[in-house]
Amino acid sequence: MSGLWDLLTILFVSMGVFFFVAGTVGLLRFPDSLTRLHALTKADNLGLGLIVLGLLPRVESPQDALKLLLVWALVLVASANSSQLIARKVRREES
Amino acid sequence: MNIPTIFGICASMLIGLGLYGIIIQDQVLRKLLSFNLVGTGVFLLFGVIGRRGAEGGLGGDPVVFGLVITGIVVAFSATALAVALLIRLHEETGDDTLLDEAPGEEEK
Amino acid sequence: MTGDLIFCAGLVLLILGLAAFVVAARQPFPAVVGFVVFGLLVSIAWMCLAAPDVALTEAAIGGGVTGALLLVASAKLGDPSKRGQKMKLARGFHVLVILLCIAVSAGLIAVVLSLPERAPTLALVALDPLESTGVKNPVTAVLLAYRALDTLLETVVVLLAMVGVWSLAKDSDWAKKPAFGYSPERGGPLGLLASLLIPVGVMFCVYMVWTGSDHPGGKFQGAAILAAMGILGLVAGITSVPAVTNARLRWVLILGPTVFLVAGLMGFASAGYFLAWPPEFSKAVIVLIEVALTPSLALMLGLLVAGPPRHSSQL
Amino acid sequence: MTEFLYVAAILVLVTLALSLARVLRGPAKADRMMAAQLLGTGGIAILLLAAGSGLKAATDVALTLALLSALAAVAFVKSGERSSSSPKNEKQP
Repeated sequence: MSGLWDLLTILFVSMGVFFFVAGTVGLLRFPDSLTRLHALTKADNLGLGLIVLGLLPRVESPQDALKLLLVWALVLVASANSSQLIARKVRREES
Repeated sequence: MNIPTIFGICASMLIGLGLYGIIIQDQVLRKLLSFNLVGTGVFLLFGVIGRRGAEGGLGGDPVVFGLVITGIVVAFSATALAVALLIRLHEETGDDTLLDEAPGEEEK
Repeated sequence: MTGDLIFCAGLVLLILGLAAFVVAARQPFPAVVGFVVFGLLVSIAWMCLAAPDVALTEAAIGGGVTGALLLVASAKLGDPSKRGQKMKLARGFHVLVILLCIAVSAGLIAVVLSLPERAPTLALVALDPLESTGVKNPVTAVLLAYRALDTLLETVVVLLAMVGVWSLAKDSDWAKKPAFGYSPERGGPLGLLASLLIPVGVMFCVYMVWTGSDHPGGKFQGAAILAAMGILGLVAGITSVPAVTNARLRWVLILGPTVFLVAGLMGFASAGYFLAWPPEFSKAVIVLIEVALTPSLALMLGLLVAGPPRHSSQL
Repeated sequence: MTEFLYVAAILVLVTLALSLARVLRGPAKADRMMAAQLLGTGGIAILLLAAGSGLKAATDVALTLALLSALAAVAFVKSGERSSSSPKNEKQP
């Protein structure tokens, strides 16, 4: 049984790391600020989300699982709103 | 080579780098950043000593860690006070350095 | 065992690279952003050194509150390039400085490498009377039971620094509110962010203070998070600070130090010396002091970031 | 299993090192700030991976970072507004 959970952890964490790599490559290679912002949100939302999903089978108590999900929710809220704010600033400076 | 030693070397180099910044930079804000680098280096050095003192099932020496927490808060207060002084200086003189006069004039 | 060693070596390289960038960057703004990231990496480093209490403090203060302080400061100071003023250094002096710094680093590295095999430690001494205090987190016990004088004086230092910041106000601006100097923005993404994050932040602060007596955490971490939430609310126009002459504001500021001091003086009566807690109540006293210190410290830290009172048409 | 989580953490650390290049190069201030944002998320991921391999307190540090990650971006955006336009006619509709 634990073997199956371990497999899930390996699968999801690997996918999460992949999105971190993808986000970073986008951040480095994309031509302007707004497209880079797009790449960045992939790492924030998907990368961290998948890592959290992958770590869920390993928690010892429901409280710890809740904490993990809370971290993800907070990062989602923070990154969505601050991306919006940064994008607004970029647009204002361009116009 | 173990983990505390690696961080000990890191801390020593941070102190050297920060010291260089404090002497070389001319903007006060940059001097402050460098000063904080030195501070972080000193705290990390403390942390290495504390980590090496791990005993009785603890991760490290709690006395040292307690001191470092106190240090971080005090360092922040000092930085905030220095930033307020700097901004006031900037408002008064329009300058953010501590130079007496433009060095260009000095050379002439 | 090798996995963590490789990780720590990589982390150290990143930290040193960032530090070099902070020192060498041409403009102040990139240096400040570099320093914010630096704080983040250092808090991970504290986790590697098995010091979660310090990691929490560094994450809350080093990464969060200091970052806001420095970013606001660098925006207020503007770009220095227009003046073109630069300190010119004689080449010999520059070389001398580099040699000095290398010597300092090399000396310290030599010290680190020659540390005795069995390190001196107070861990067992600190653990020994832990039972009698009823506190399970040894770091909290150090901060509030064995070395309480340090913590008391530290609170006073933070308060003094804040008074120092206030004293930098212009005469005409005294009795005004401490303000960043830009308009609060209601609604929009910032309003949403603040209204979602602040409740969670306040809850987390309570958790930090409460858990601090048994697990990693404590009042400094909680207060720093609360201060950060206050700053966020201030920028989003949800919270506001009263003028610095406001009596209630000043009472909150001295609440923590006063409770601490009174409890310390009671030590003369109960145990015969300053800052001694009666053994049967020591956990209650420690929790009381932590709870009283948190709002005071949070307000002090927040006001340190907000800066001196200044005239502002918007606030 | 712990070894796998270490490998994952090391890989995330490598991506952090790469995105550091964006902090260093810019060119716009917003680019540097975005990269700092990504570094924050990566740091959180590393701490969670550490928590998964047994360091339980790392979750609390990750929570702290998650709560405060927006603060730097907000401070950057709002303080920049002041310096780029005069504070008087800067009023949100």
